Amino acid sequence: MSEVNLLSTDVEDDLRSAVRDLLTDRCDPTAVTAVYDGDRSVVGGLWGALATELGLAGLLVSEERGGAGASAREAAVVLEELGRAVAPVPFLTSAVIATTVLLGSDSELLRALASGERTAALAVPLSTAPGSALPLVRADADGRLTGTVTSVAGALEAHVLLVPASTGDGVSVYAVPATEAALTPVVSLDMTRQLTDVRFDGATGQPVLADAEPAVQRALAAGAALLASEQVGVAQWCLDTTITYLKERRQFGRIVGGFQALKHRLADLFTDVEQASVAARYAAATLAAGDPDAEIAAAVAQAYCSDVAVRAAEEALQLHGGIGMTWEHPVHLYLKRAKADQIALGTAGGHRARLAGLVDLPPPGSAPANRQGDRS
Amino acid sequence: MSEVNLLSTDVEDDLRSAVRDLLTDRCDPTAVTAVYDGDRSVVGGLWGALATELGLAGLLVSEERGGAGASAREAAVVLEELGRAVAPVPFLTSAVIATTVLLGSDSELLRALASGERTAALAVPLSTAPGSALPLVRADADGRLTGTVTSVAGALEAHVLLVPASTGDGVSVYAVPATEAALTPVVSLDMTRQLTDVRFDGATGQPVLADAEPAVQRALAAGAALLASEQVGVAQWCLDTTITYLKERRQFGRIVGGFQALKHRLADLFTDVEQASVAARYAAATLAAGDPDAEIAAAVAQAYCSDVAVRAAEEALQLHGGIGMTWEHPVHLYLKRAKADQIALGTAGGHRARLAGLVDLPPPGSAPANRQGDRS
Amino acid sequence: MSDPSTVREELRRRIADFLAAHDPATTERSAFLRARYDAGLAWVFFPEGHGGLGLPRALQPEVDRLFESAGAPDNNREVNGIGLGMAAPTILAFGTEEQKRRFLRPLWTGEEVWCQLFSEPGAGSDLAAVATRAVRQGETWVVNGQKVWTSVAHNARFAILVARTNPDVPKHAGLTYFLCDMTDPGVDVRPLRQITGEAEFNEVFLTDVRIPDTHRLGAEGEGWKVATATLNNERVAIGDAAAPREGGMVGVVARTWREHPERRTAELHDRLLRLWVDAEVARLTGQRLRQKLALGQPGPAGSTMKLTFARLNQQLSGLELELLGEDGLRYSDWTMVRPERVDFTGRDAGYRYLRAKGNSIEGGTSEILRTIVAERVLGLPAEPRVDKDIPWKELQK
Amino acid sequence: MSDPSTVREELRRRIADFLAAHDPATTERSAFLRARYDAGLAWVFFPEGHGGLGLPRALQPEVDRLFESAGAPDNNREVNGIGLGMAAPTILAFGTEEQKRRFLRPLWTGEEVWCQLFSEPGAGSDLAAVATRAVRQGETWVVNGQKVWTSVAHNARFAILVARTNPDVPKHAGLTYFLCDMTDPGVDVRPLRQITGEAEFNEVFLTDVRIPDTHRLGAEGEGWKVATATLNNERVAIGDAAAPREGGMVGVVARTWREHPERRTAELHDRLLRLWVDAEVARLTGQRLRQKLALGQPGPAGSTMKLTFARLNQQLSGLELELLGEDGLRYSDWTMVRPERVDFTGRDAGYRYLRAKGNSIEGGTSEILRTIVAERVLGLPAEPRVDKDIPWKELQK
Repeated sequence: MSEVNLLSTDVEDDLRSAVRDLLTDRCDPTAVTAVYDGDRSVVGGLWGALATELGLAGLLVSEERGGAGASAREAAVVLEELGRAVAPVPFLTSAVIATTVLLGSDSELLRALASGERTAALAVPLSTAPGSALPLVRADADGRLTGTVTSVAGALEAHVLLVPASTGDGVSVYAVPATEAALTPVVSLDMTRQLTDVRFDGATGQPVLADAEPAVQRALAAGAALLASEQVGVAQWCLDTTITYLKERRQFGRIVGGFQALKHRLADLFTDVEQASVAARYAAATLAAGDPDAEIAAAVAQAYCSDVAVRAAEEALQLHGGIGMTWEHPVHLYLKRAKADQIALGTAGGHRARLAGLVDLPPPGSAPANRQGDRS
Repeated sequence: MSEVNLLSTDVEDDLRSAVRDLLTDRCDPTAVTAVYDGDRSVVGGLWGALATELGLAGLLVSEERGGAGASAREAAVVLEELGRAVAPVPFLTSAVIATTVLLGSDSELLRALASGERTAALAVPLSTAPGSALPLVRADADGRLTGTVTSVAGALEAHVLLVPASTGDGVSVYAVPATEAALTPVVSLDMTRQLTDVRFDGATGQPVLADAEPAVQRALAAGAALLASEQVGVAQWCLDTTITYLKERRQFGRIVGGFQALKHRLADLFTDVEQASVAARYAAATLAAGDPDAEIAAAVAQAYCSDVAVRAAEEALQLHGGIGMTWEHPVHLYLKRAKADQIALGTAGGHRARLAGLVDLPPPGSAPANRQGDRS
Repeated sequence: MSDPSTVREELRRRIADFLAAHDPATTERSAFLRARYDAGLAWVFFPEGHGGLGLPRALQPEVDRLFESAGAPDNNREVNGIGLGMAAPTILAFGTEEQKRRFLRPLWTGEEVWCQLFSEPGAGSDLAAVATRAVRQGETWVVNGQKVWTSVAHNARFAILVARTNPDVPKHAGLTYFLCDMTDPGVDVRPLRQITGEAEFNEVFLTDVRIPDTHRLGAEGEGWKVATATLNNERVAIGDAAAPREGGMVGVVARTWREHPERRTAELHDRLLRLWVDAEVARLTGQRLRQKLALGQPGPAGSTMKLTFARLNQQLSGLELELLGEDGLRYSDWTMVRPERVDFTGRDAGYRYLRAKGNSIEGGTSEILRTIVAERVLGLPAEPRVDKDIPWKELQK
Repeated sequence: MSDPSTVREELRRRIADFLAAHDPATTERSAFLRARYDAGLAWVFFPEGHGGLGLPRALQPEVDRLFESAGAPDNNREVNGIGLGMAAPTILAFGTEEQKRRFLRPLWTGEEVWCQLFSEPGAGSDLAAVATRAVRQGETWVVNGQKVWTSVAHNARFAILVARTNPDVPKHAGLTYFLCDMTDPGVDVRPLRQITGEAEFNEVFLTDVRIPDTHRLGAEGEGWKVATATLNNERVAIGDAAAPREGGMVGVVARTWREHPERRTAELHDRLLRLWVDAEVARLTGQRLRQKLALGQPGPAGSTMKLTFARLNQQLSGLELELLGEDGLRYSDWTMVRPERVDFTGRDAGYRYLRAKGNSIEGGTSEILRTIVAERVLGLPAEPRVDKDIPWKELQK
């Protein structure tokens, strides 16, 4: 637990501006709303621009392997901006989670991901928390996979699925072309990160990593740590937009933002969003530094930020009044993202329970349970 | 779960007025505050007046046995008023809990309690929740008791202690003159219900009830159900007093009660206090009627009312500002009572956990645990 | 006044006689309902001649039960809630004899469904800010403006409408209340899609809609008073029957909990128990309110119950999604459809979560309700008003 | 400006030289402190001649660490917090050369302790409402009034005081700021007992207290401006050192949790974890604030941190009592005593619970802080003010 830098560096500020500018241009709320009606035309071009024009696909990949050689700090900045725009792009699923799975491998696929030429998704349900059991498909001796994985995020945008599979000799990750799997798009609560049910009927995969459980768990942990930054972006948009609206809206002859009950709620929300941004930054900074506190930092960030994002979105809707309930106003996009993010990669309650073990605050009755565990 | 009357009857309204008038006359906040400095002069006269002048000591005792033949509904009304005045009297401990222990016995002591001639206390810690294990002293064959019970409420005012003791042949309740026990007054968070540590060194007791566990549990359950009404009284005083204060206090040239953030908080508190009064009344009414829903009603009332009382007292202090932090203003008496009441007879969390079993909302992992239980 | 039990006895006899004369099994639906209205057995607390017998309101639930158990046709109550609950008592209180005769009977029978044209984009919580203009041309009013959040507008024959007839006086003084024919060619009803994907409500655009002066309800400039009466009726509209334990949203979540032991966590357990307790206490509060109303003692609980209901629905549905975990990430259908009614218990958890967000906005936001409780119940000072004495047209919008 | 690292180097050398010349082990306490002040090593960010060297504030923590690790005597910092944190910067900013020379040195050395006479029974959150009157008689002001919530008044030699010198102008315009000698015969300090049983604070009654005009700080009528500067210093007064994880109240409760496995419940577990997370996030927020301050970028987090700190202390101490169960019903001692300082971690849980209630009142209520955050940070409209332009004497009190 060293004192890490919790402020933005100049490089990070530049990256933030570049991403924000691009999203302002190419990620119009109307186009994002259209994905709910099946019009996903915004997705491809936007992701292409982010992945290759800005080079974000390879942010976490070393320069030797064709990436930008940046760290989790920069990925966090990107995710904050993507959250702020509820951008329907597979950055988290491909450039963070799938990429992290491959970082320790010698797979050539990593280079393709880094360049943005290809996009990948880890075939686990989006709700999978780090440290929990992975749903596994079976791989036979010829590398043919059989099984189903439900609610996979990023699969719709992926060329390649990274599939954790039991080989009889442990867990390996197989790279499977998306065309080899039966993909059933799921009507999702958050259509800006639409899920897919994935079925493998003897699909041929290429093994890219053996003894892969630690790598997959590391990827999920990185995903959870960085998801907090996306949640901060969602929360900040909600807060900023609500304040802007309440400074304009008049009722009873007064600026609605001048009603004290709302002022106090917004002050509290501001406090929480500010704090969430620190928690998320600390998680990213410790992850980037390989700090031993990274695991606690990630659990804290998830436990804190996912509820703040939901509350910010719920407050935004309420304080917009009727207009917030309409399809036309983008606040619902944020509410749906925030609520889905709360479940993604473990709920806040789940992360608190994990934290209990990390900081020696055991649950009731846990002492005997541990002793039983020692015996087995 | 029948439809019980949740409104006040005329008889109940009359009782309320009589108790309130007496408390207004004889239970001055300054005198109550003095008990914190060891001046308990207010206690004896006040309890005497309530117990005998108004006949409240025997409220729950049938007329044949010298009581008023009233029910838990009337006791609830009394407790609301006592809570509203943080009256330092042993009504709950003697006239409700100790009396209920004896209702099924043929002890002559009941008649003495009903007349107000004597006062009793059940020798268990105030924090004992209904359904939990009783701390037992040992009784030898001659009825001589040995052991210690800590944090007993009402013992200081009691002539007689009702002591659950293990006889080797189950649990019996012994009546022990207070003079036979070594009483050590405890500096208590709530000095208006001061606790006592009670030690028995071979004290001679008279057995008043054999196989007494059910009677003791019934008494604790009645105590918990009716404590909710005391908590409602505490909460109502806090709400009323705060509103009155905020209608007078000016800051920034405005009536402080006109600031919208406070108005909204008070509206929420009012809502909760209103609802608490219904929950407490339902618990009392079902207890009075022997309704099968009484146990659920008591758990609901405790789970709800004890937290509302604490919140009402905390809000009252906060909204009084600095004056609320002073010894001189009575709000601290209510805060201390509310917080102690939250722990008394089981915490809100404890009552929720008990409720889970009553309404089939089992905790995680409970199904396997039950199965193990079946095997043993 | 006669003895209450005699009144009740007499009423039961009347109903029995009516049912004997009009067998629900064989009488045509409309004929039955019209006859029931004419017999004064529609809303018995309305005056004679207008579907009632001038009896106490407390007798109505039994009347409805008796008709229902005899298999009598219902009067389209679910679709015509605004007509029955809000338009009818307002017409009764403020209408001319002619208006009562024309409108109440087909309203009650459900042959004419009503909607409410009150809210506007700029007049939500602040209803007195309506900008829809009605300009008098002889015996006709010409109305132009836009209304929102209008339920059943696409099925409605008439609407209650508040419009500004005089912009030169302060905002509350320049309003007039009308009964608007929704078949007028200037009325354009468009679905208003909500965050659930559906369009439960409508926007209504009024372009040169012509309303005869005979359809004005109350005097010119008296619209605020009449509208307030309408809205008070809305708040009184609490169900007559005792709610069962675990009714509504809490029951759905409790069922999910029971059916999915594998999804239970300690944290969700305590949150669920807290909400269960809150819901049970709210249920009992409703029960007490009904007991009070039966004695003619309306308490303040009506306003607070809506606050509690909204909070509970929102917290319960939010918890349910977390409890469902992976399944909570899935939704039923985003297709834009026009549902007949809100269905909290029959649809998926995601729908409940989203739809419940409206509970603290529709029919008075929770913020407005808290202010009302603080001012009218607790007697705290009113909000500073800057718009009371300024002519409407000079107000900053 | 010189290169920062050179400055730091030079400063370290100065301190080493000073310590070589004044061995803390052998130099008399007061002599050491006075010499340190005269060497400009007291508060190095103060100007030369007033205990400083005109260096950046960020260098002070290292100076203090170096002196402390050399075993130098401390300057009574715990008792004289108001003097050091609030009076000193205000005297520096608004004082005459004569005032700075007279007051700053004994203030810094701790030989003269200061207190603050601002709050009154009728002027808590609304400081500009102070009613204590100061009337000029030649070169002297005669002061009458009552102040409350004055800590260390019974040990203080001087006070900073705000009093009303002109009741005929609006409230903010009629105030003047004074330096009050607490040994004046008209000053009556009485303990103010709190809900904990103790008297940590005082009431101070001022009866014909005579203050020479040379002890006026700032111009007549400028008291509001000077007092605002003082209070801004209060809000900046955040510790310089990084707080450790589980520092303060959360550590106490975590320890209780660890030491009492038999008292754990699932409900308390999740509540504790939530508060642990909140406390950790607050700690990190403080860390970021310090990093910003070190770069000269004060952010809004100062105001919000006090809000969070108060809430956390209150919720944690409330939970602790529930966790303690029976033991939570017991208290240490109600005897009226006069503690030297607030001790949250060394005393019993009941004390913590009660004392923490003051955290959201003292030094600006949480309500006032929320309003400040909403207006100054978020830019939302100010509260309607009715007392800005009316002469003080005509205001309704």
